[in-house]
Amino acid sequence: MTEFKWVGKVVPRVDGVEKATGRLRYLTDVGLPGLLHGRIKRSQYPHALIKGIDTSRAEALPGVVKVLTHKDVPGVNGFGIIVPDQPVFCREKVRYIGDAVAGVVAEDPAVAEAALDLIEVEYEPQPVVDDAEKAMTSDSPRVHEKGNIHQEVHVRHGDVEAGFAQADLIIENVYKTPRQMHTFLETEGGLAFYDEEGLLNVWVGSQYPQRDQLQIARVLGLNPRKIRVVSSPTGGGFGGKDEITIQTQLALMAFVTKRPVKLWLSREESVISGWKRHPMTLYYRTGFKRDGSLVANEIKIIGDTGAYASLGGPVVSLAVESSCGPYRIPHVKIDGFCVYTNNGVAGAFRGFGVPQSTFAMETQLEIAREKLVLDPIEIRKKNVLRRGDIAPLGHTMTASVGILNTLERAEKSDLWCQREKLKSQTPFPWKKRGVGVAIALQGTGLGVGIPDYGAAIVELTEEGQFIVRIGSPEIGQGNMTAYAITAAEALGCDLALIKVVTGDTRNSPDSGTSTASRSAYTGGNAILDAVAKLKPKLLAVAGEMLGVDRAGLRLAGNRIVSPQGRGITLAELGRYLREKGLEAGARGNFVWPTADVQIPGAEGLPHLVYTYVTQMALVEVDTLTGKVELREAATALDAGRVLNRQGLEGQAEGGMVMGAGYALMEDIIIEKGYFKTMNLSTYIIPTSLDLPERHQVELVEVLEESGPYGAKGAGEAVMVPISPAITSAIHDAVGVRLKEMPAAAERVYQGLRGEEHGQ
Amino acid sequence: MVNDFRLVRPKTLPEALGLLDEFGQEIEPVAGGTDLLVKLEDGRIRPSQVMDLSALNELKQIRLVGEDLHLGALVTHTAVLESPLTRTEAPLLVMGCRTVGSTQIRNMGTLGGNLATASPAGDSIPALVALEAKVVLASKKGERTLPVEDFLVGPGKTERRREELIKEIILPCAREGEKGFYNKLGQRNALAISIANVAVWVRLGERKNTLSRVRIAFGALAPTVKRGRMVEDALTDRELDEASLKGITQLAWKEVAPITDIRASAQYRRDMAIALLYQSLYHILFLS
Amino acid sequence: MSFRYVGKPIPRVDAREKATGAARYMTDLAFPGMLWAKVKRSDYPHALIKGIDVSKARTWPGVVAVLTWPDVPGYNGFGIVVPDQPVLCRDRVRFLGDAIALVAAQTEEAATKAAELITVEYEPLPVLEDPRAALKPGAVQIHAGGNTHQHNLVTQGDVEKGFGEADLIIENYYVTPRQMHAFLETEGGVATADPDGGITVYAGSQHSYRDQLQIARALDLNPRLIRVVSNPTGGGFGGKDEIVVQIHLALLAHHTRRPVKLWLSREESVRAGIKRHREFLYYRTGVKKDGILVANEVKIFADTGAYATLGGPVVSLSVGHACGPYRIPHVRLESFCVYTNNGISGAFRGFGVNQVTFAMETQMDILAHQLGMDPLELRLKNALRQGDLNPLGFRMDTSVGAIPSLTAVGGSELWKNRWAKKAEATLPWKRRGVGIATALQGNGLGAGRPDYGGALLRLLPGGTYEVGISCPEIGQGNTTAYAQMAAETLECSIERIRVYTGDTRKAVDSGSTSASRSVYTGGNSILAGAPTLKERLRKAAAGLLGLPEDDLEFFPEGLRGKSTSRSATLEEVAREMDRLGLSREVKSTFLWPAAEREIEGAPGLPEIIYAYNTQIALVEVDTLTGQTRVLEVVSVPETGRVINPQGLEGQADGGAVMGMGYALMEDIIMEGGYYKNTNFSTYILPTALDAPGHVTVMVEESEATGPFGAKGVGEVVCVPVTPAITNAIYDAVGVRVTKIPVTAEEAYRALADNSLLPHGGTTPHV
Amino acid sequence: MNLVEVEFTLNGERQKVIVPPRTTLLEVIREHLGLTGTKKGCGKGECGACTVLLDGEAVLACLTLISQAEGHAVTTIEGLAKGEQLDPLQEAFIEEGAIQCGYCTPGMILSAKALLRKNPSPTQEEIKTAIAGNLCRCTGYVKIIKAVQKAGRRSAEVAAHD
Repeated sequence: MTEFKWVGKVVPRVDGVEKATGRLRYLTDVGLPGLLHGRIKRSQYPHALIKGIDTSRAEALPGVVKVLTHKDVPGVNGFGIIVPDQPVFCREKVRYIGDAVAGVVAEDPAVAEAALDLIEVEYEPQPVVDDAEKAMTSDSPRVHEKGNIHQEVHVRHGDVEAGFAQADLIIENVYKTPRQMHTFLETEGGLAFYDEEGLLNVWVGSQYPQRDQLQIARVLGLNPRKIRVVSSPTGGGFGGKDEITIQTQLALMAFVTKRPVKLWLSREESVISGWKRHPMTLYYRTGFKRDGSLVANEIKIIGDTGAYASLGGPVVSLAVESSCGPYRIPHVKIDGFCVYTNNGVAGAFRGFGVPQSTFAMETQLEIAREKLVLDPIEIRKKNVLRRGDIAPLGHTMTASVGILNTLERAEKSDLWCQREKLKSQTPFPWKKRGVGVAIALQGTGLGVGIPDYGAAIVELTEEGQFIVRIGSPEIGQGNMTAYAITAAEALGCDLALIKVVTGDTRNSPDSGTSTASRSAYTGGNAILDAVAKLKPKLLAVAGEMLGVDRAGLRLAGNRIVSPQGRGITLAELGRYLREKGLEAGARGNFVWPTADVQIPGAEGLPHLVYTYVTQMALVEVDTLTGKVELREAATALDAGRVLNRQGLEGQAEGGMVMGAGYALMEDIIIEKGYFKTMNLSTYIIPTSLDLPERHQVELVEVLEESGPYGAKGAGEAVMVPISPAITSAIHDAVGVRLKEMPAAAERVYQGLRGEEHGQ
Repeated sequence: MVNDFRLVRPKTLPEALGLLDEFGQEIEPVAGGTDLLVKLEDGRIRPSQVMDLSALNELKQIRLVGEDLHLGALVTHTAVLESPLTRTEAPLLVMGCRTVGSTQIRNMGTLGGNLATASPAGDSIPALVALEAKVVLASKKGERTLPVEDFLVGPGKTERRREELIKEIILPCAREGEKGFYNKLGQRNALAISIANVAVWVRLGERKNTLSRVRIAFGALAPTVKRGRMVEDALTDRELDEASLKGITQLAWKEVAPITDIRASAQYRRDMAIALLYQSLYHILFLS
Repeated sequence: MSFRYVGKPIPRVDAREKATGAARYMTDLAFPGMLWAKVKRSDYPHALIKGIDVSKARTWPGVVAVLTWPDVPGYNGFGIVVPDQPVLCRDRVRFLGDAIALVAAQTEEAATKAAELITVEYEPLPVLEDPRAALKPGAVQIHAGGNTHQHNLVTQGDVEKGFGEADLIIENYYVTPRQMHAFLETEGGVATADPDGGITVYAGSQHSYRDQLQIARALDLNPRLIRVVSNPTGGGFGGKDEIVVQIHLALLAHHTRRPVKLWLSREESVRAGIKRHREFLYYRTGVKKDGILVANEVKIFADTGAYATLGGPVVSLSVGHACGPYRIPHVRLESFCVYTNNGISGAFRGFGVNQVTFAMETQMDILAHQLGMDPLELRLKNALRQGDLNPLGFRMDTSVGAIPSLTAVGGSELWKNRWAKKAEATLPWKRRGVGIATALQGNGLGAGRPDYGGALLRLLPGGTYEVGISCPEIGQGNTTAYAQMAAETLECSIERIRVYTGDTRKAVDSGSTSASRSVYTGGNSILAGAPTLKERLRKAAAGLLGLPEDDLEFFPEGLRGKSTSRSATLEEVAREMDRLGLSREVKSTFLWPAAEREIEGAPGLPEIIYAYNTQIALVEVDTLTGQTRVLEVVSVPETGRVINPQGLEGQADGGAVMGMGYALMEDIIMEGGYYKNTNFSTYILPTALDAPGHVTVMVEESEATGPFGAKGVGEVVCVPVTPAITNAIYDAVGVRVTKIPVTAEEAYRALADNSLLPHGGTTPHV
Repeated sequence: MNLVEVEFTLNGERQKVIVPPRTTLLEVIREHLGLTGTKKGCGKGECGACTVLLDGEAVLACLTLISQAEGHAVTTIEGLAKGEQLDPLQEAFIEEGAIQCGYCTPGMILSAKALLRKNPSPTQEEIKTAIAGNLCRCTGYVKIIKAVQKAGRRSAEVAAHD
């Protein structure tokens, strides 16, 4: 086994000092001389026709440079990763309260703000579509002309009615999940300007600069090469900066005024205009045999995607894919609908549709278990998929399946083994404790067996530093550090000599999006490829300079040395290369596994490789108030080979807390299209005091041959089953069965009262 | 209805450049006319002067200059199809030009005109971009040369200044081991504006089923014809079989930003970037 | 019986002048001092007119006349069935093509500019674009009589009882597009003011005499003062059956007393012209295990657009043909022909039959698959035979060609070799399939409508015959068929026949060129008139040659004795007739056979004579793009005796491609009453590179009432090919098409499983 | 008003016209010179009805500015027959029934003429490609393709005899 110098070591983040000292300039911190300030005039109604926009008074306000409307959009007045259906500036209609109607650019932020009020928009309010299910009926008002159903997914496998005929127990329920918000701390913002080369620069924190560049290009009707996007560093993303946020409006402001412009959303504006997790309504009818084995599942999922598509279609597809959990079910009928409403907008969010359906499926199973008087682990073991099984969607599980292993591991956790004791340790008679378990699978990779791709450029400067250029932005996940470590290790140089440039379309190659757990690995391999090309080249030139054979040369610290001890510094080498006009860098790329791509015509179904996870929760319910506290949690994760234990544990810990927040408190409430939760005082996320005392993380390594070194992705699955584990634990504690999240105190309290009434 | 304009018809390039130098702001040059006449007819442009380039015979030549092919701006698509030089030296361009409009349109339309029109769907442009062709712009003050890819600014917008004229297009001649494929999807088999198209130009690797150099250009999938550098990289120096080809070509969707119009939706177009690229590479690797 | 001309591939009589460019279409005409006209059309799909200001237009240099509604002297409306379409709108516009004002000027430029200077003040009204929405209570009323232009309901047997007997019931919903005729010559022509106060209107159309009447009504002028010349026409297909430009032309000539030319641009033709009805069809069909059809329930919503024109009859035919050429004992057929603010729909080749055939033949294909039966066998099993009661409850007394046509298709090369052909797909992502469909098409105008014809037969002193039948030549070749039948009947050389069509001054009113009726009508009119004329010739020749009449026979150049060598040329006979005071002219009339009474609930139904056609198609589908190519089509029309095989083949070739366009690419898309495609760059027609290889196999079942046994062919040839293609797509890739046109994109979506993208065809996330 | 003077040959005869520069070749042929054999179907180069030959190549007269004809030879359908002697293409179109409404016929024949000039014995695919810019709504193209093949054969035979 090779001894690593940097890999696997505790290495401080390369951006750690800058971030800790506050010296790091986020893109919303950057200023420029002559900077103008942009503001967005948003809709006053959740759904209305625009009858007229009068900007004349705003334009007349001293200090206002330009008022922009749809008329100023030179290209396509729309954006959206899948379908560009969201207007940059609305023309004839507004579809949600965050819709942009006009933009103001002014010399001063206060002037810009004042000008907003002077823009007069005449509306003809339309009936508000605030219920996704009602929106699907033919006589519902339409959010979009093509109809309110953005996408439908229909899966049929086996014969569901025959399946139910065989069932001894049929459970039927309706589930509802909340509208979770990413709640990144840096709201959407940045600046745009023309540089001396004539490129339009757009500096806005996001997750994929090259795609932003393309979307901006489409809006401006401009060759993408005439646009530079810088999107790193970013103060948090989690999927909420995957889609365009303000980039197109900001770019347009600079495009029209030809001056630098800054646009930065307030928290309230971020709440009303930004992306959320899809609230879903899930209808489940599930059939079991007396022994607990699953025979049939009929599911209808309705996802409220809000006013525009963004990634709503794929999110609902993934909800459908995971709607039967990691179980064998021979007969299924699943229908998914992604529906437009006037309720904000929903899009990508860690978990990507899986948390919603997992909550429903796991609760179904718990209810059956209770009726059939079975052990929660046993009923799951009985039903879980094994390698080679036919999955509910009809495809064969050809890759490794580790769900059983995670169950077995979780079963041995302290939390489970000592559950009766833990449950009995309640401090007050009105507090009751319970334990719950839930499991999940989540497709890994970039979805659907798509080959992931990364590119990197490594080059030696005249100062003797190595610059590593790689597109995937730093959004806090630490990929810059990972890149630096990888490069230093491969080059065999000091870590301090590595400078990483990410998230810049001009200075870093396209390496895909920064979404949990892909960027470090994919990018890292691209760096290795680049170094493998660069290093021999450097050594050869160094040999030439030293007049020795290159064979014995090696890189040490900041020098290249021969076995005889002669050497040159990297700076000397860099200057030499420059003088001779030689290539001082190399481009590497990495495509990961293409072997798992399905053959068209064969069971063309989603992911082949899945990550599996079992999570357990110990909760304490205050029976007088309904308040729930998560006391302990356990996670058993099969993410294939563990490449970085600490990193994986970090993911599991963070994910578990996010899932707990989802189960217990987080929900953006919208009534008749208006937001009721507008900021962080009303939208509640877990604080350090809301964390469990203990979270045991067990990593189960079921090697996946097709994965790099047998690894699979883990970033998303770790937040998924904890939510139903918590709600099941609540049931275990107080007998309240929640079919709607979050389990806020009041909802549990009502459940407690309902139970009493019921008795 | 066409508005009234003054017409100039220079006989030589210097004469044309002199006129542009003096009246460039008002002059609309017309080459084949297949696009300009429609715009005039629709009233979308109302120039005060039109410069008929049809007498500039010096811009109608195809020349082999060293290792490069020089195509005059007024070379018609038909001339590209019929020239013995282009058939051997620029087969990819021949494939692209073959799918332009109809025989009549190919007889009239010129390479320079197609570039100046700068339609994202122009059928000759992806080939030029994939071949890394350059465009030579001439003005009274001199000439400048730009990569075609950078020449295109947006739909109907280019780097050509009003006093400049596209003089010629330069592209490197095909070398041993290089192959290409142009794949167009239209609403029908002729007289069709591309829903999507892709031009692929590769150099075969030494090992079987490998490519040592790949150039891909997508048409009708972004504001301008767009190179697919990510997929190019992913395809280079890697053993390719049907399965890996299916996998890698899926990266294509990330390279494009199409729009929805009466011909197709943005989503379909994006999927077609993948399908057309896959078919093209399949033809190159496994069928020829 | 052997014929000299009938049944022979005689080259078209008008081919030479068309091939040399000498033929003058009405839009080619020019007269000294001619003015150019433009129409100011509506800016809104539905609005009240609050004011029209033409003052600026009137004073524009070169403008001679600007006309608005007060300038219409007679009835300000037109329409074949109900004159509900204003010549010039007064207080309301109902679609974007509505005419508000007319301009005539010395140049086209001036007319165009002046039309732009007319300002109209509107008050927009809600726009109805879906017929089902237009039927809802509370919907804005487009016409005073409500939005339902016509409602049909036909029941036969007991449909619920029928479904009770069924072993398999399938239920489906179909949508068909707003196809455009896309004749190459847009609507246009010239009108001149005649010195006698009359007007001559030269404008390509399909019924000169009816144009004459409609013009007369609007101008309040004696029809005899109006001459209409309406052919040659650069394509009609039903789209020139109704008035489009004729009244405007006449009105301008009437007011200016100068020649006036009005010729719609392609964009204006798209906007103002007639289209095929977009229909929404609900089908529920029941069948026994053995494949015998027992019940069919059909509900049709047809979008007839802003005005009636022939919408009612079209939708009646949809009902009449909704069950295809099959025996079905229990049916319930209902239709709604509904006004909307979309472009006007009216007559179009197939006349409502295309839509229901697509639906019914898809139902049949689904049934065949679900029953595990051969699709041809299922059709043969249910096909009507002569003497059967048809689903509407009347007896099929005339010839019924469904089974001969189906049988012949079964023997075709393509059908016999279909498995081999399907295996010949060239690339791994291409799949091939073969589909079949059959149809019947009523001939003539149907019950309760005067359907008549007539011919003017005249022997000229020079020894040639003039044959005047008004049904205009719109390209389908009736002129040639008339010449053949006249030469055959008059027993002369075809060179001695001169046919005149489409001119009210030179031909007898024979009705419209539509409903597959022109050859049948004209032929029977010739047959009706010829004996009288021949009788007179015989009489004259007998005197001339001194032979008894029954010893005379006709030969190509005249008459001669059967047993002697004496003969008289037609010139000589003509002279002798003049001498004897025998008229050389006969005007015949012919009345169509018609059902004695209408089917209850369906005005105009039934027709009693039907043409049949079975078509099969071989397609190749690209599973990665969804694109379909039609490689081969075989048509087996049964249209009675074939008068001219070359003409019939030509009709079938063209019909197959038109039906293919309907299946795969053609649709006028409207949103909120506005056109999304405005010309040929966005309305996609098949080119030569899209057209399939096509073979026509003729099945001749002589029709006793037809001239020489002929029936009409023009429409049925374009009908079943559409479902044959969509059924072939199913055969190839398993995608069931229920909405046409099935563009590459739509097929691709349905094909998602086969696409490169594993995830249900949607592009992946992230 | 601006005017341009343009000289060209039309069907072998020298023509000089003085017209506004925006005038198209189609307008000159039909309106100014009165040759109406060349048809107008769309005015935007989408249907091919206005196809004429410019120095033997098929072009769209509706998209050709008259100045672009300067010094060139224009052939319209009227210029194909030599007196009563029809062009082999015209004969074949008549014999094969390739004409129905006839409105596309002049353009179609001229496109075919340009093809046969370069390629006297074209394949079916080559014929389809050559006439793909000429829309026809009546014939389904079948008999047109046959007619072009026939004319090609006949021209070749004539050439062989010469």
